[in-house]
Amino acid sequence: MKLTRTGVFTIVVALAFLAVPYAATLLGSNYVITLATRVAIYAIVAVSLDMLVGRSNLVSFGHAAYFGLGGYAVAISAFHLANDVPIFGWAGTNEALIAWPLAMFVAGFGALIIGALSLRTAGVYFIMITLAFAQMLFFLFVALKYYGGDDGLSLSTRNLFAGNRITDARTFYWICLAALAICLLLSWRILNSRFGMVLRGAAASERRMAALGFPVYRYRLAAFVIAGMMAGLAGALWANQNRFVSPDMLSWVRSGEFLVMVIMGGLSSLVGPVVGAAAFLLIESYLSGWTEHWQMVFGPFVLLVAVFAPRGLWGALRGKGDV
Amino acid sequence: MRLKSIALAGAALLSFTAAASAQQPIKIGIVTTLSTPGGYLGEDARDGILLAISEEGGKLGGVPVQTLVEDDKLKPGDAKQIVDKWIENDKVKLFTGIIFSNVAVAVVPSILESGGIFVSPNAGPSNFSGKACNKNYYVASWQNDNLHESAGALAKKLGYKKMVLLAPNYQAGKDAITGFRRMYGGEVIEEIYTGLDQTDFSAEMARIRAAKPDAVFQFHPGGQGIAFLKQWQQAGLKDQIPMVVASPSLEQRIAAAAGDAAIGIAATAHWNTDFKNAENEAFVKGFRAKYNREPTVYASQGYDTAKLIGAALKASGGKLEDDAFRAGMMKADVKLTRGPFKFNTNQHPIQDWYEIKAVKGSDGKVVLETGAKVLEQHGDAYAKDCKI
Amino acid sequence: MSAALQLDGLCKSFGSLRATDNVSLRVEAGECHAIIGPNGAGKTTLIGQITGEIRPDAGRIALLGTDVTHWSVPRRALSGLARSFQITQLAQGFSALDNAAFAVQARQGHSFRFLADSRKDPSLRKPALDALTQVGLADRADRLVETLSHGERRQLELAVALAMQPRILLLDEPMAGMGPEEGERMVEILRGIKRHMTIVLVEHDMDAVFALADRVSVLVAGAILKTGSPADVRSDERVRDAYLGAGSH
Amino acid sequence: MQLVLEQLLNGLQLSLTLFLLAAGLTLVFGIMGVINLAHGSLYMIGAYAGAWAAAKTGTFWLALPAGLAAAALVGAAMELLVVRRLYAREHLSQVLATFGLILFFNGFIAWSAGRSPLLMETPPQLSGFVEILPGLPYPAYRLAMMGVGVAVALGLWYMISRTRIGMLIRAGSDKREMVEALGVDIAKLFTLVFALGALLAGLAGVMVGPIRSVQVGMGEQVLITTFVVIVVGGIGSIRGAFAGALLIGMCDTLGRAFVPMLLKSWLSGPLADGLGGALSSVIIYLVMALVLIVRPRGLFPVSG
Repeated sequence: MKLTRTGVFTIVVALAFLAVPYAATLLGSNYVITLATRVAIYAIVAVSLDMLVGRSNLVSFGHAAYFGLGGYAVAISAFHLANDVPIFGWAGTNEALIAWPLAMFVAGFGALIIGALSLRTAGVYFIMITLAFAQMLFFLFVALKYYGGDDGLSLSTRNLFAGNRITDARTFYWICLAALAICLLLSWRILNSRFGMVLRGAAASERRMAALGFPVYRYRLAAFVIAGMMAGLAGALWANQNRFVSPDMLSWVRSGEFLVMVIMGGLSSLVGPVVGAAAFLLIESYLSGWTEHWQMVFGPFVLLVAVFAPRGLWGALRGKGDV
Repeated sequence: MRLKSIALAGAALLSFTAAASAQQPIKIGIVTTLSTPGGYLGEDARDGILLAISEEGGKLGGVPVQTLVEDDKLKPGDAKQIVDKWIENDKVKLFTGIIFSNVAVAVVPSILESGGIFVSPNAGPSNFSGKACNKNYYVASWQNDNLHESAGALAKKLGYKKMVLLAPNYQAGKDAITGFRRMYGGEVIEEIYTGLDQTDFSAEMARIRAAKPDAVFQFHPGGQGIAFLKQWQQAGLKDQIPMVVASPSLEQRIAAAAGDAAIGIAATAHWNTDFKNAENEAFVKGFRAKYNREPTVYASQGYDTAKLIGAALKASGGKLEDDAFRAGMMKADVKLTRGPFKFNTNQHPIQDWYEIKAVKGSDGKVVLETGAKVLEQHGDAYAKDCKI
Repeated sequence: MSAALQLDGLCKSFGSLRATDNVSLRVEAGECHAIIGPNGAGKTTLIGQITGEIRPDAGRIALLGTDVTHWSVPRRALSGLARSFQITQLAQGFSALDNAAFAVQARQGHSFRFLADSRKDPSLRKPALDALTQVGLADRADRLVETLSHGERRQLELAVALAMQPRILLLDEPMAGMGPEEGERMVEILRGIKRHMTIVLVEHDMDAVFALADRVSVLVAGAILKTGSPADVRSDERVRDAYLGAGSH
Repeated sequence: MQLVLEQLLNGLQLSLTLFLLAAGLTLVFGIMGVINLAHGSLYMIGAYAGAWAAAKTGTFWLALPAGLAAAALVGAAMELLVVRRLYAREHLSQVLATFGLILFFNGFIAWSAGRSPLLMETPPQLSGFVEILPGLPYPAYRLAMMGVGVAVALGLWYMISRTRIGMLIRAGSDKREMVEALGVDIAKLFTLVFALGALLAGLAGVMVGPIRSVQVGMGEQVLITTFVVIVVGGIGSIRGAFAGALLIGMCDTLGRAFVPMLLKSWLSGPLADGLGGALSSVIIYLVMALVLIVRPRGLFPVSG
């Protein structure tokens, strides 16, 4: 099999992720791991968002909502556990294998409701309405005094993973990386499946797909829910990494940042969103460390990407025609 | 690639090379809010800290210090990321700068778990003032409730019997109302909760007018507070219904931006520009000279925070791990801009609270004038739950 | 036996414009029924109502004896109505074979299958390839749509509709934009298909219409002016005046 | 009864302010098909320029033209340098690019004007009250704002329905060729319209200066509400923007005014206050959802 440029770069990205813990040992600082964990978590969101924005031509400007719902699901179950009122009457909510799927379910359910309403609209209406719904959830969490309101909610400890503690930075990194790998694999399989073909076909020509007999709305809604669930998983991981959630997770600025990540990396590609998430976090954190007026540099940078590199960094790296 | 900015005071560099004892400077991580509408609070706190350091020639308490400053963007997650970076990469042990409670709540546990020390120049959430207090966590500003307790005490002192209370519909707003009620004791006709980003208060003001209270207490920090004062004046309520606020709703920058609308409003604070003590006069003069603007209460808190850290460093001889640092901190053997100050058992302040009034100054601009003492050596309600 | 397609008193207005004015039409099973009319006669609006993209203001549409007036586009498609588009609506970025495979996939029932690689599924690829063969595009199967010539895309339009294995084929100006040679080729292909399928042919090209149609309906100003055999229509005075006389062809 | 009337006026006043913002945004979208997230930044620029001029000259009446000019100029520059490259692009690129602009403008203002909120006083001529009904005084400034809002609405209506520019605008973004065939320099027209939208945002910015806080980030506080307004009204329709602004402004004000009161009639005090606050902060989103369920393209859908 001939190795394409995409293939080469994919392997480079994968190796970079695998090398992180060794780099940390060399540098004698765990920060590299913390940062790479964050990249992996954001990459999951970016991958899920690309499924909507890149593959399905559904520009969701409220993806942070599902990220936040996932985070809150974990934090709220932990909160109830800590206060001796487990939500569903049983105490296993501190177990990741229960809490994380729960987070995905909650986020997916939110996506189902918001998607069911939003997908009735299209184009710019869709952008605005997803934004507005996310904003509505944001305000709800701000007003939710019982769960900390805008002060957010702290987790006293990370979830247990199959009964094991995952407080160690490396362990947690491997878990997040595995989650990212699974999400990538899943999204790759989904996009080439019958279901994915309908989604992508509808993005190319919605009229055609309807005329062939596909109720496009249902397929899009399903994609919306799947993407929401992935974002929810990322939110659960984020809550675990930071041991903290706040309404800020759902803010519209964060939704905007997720879009920036996806586009910066490159739409409709498997690895692009991952590259985008990494680039975004590194650039933003470098800039804001470099100058307090980081926005004056970062803003134009985002602008330039939008105007001059619509295919993103990955699009510039990879060969033409590769997928 | 070093992802950081080092605001290294030039003087520190000098003393670093010149001093006979080549002591490593103590790194102070200042994570604070510099962007978003809340950016001016962090700016002032940071500048207050940096002023104290530069006055001492790059040292605090005779110990060379090096500061790292970064904008938390008012995002708790980002703040945590910055702190993680400093802990891991730069081995920072001493942190300050956080303005907002929600950022503090997210970040402080990481700092404490890494064995670090945090001295808050502003945020004093109840989360860490009671049962969850910590020996490495100090608050140099106030316990959040103090702000509103003092306002409540002032309202009581002024003899208001029936009041309407307003605050934004989030945690700090609800805490404000709870705090106010604790010391006020009179009748509350109505509690009105406003929105997070609300900029127009005409509906609320009509409700207040209809409720006919003796006075109103409102808590809207920053821009919302400015908008509220302007609209209050415009609705003609300023001359009909007295208003009592806490310091964050009427500090120097708000007064300047609200102009005439602020005049006559009664506030409480633990510091003001016109405090008559040598430290404060020097601070106000130094701040104006260095930054060419009026200091706010946030700047004074930043300055005092630095002074307290200086006292502790002096006592411990520049060692952070030592119990001597904590002893020095708790002793607080330093004169602060706000006057008498000591740490409570939960390492939050015990201090005086004053009535502050906005009046028209000789140059036509609004100035804040200190009035009578409202609370003397006031601590907080949570200290009894704290066992250190 | 019920008609393949029956329209009863369809009306549709856009503001003050009556785009469809009380149209009734019966397309028998097995026939090739052409609908002709000058520009602006309301052909596009009529097609929209038949496929379900446009809701009629009044009237009734029956497909194979079932009232489908309130059915959605996909539901009508699944019940056996296939269409081609006047301006090709192919999925860009996909190969010719992929495009045909979409149709096969739709016919095979719901597509909520998430993991198996659909491009390696012979139950999709084989019928799709058959459809391409039927219109003579088998050797273009793996070419991306955007690299096909205009004529080839028109053929692919048809292949996609055929891959649905419809009961009724609604062709919206299949000859549009074709040169004489390509046009003749298309007529040949359609002549082959017409033997075993009901076709509704909306077309501008009169040669093609008279070569293929069993019956012709003339639509003028939103209303059916005449329905009859090609010879009848050709000799009708009113049709001549309204349409042929004005002479687009 | 008097309270209800006063609240209705408050709602109307908020509606008209929202309309100023929404009109510019919807105009730009309707004609050029561009979503401009940085519309709120233009509002901020108008307010800052106004506050700056007021501080320099000491009068609001010079602040007004300064704010308008600054917003219009920055708007024109934005169109020429950035937005022009985005017409043919997907909404996604537009969202991204204008998101970058927001960051830039916020950073720029903080850097150049400082982070302090600025002072802007009510003009003395308008600082009094007008007794609209016996016993119901209303701030003159707010009445003036309402007057400006109505005047702008009428002006836009006249421009769009009666003038040549209006005709071109009505032709809409999808009929570029037709407009060009009429010998119109479409590039200039677009710059003009964008500047007009910016001007309206700037007008809103200067006018709220005396009653809101002039500070960094003030644009984003109103941006999302403005989006809700134009989505409810039908994106691209000035009429829709007006209707949407009325609906949203009224619902928001009346919600804040009466929902807590209504809740109080069957809930205990503090609970009603808290719940009422939460409910009134999401009420406009609920209204939007309801409208879109019934009419997915807004109250006044624009074809094409």
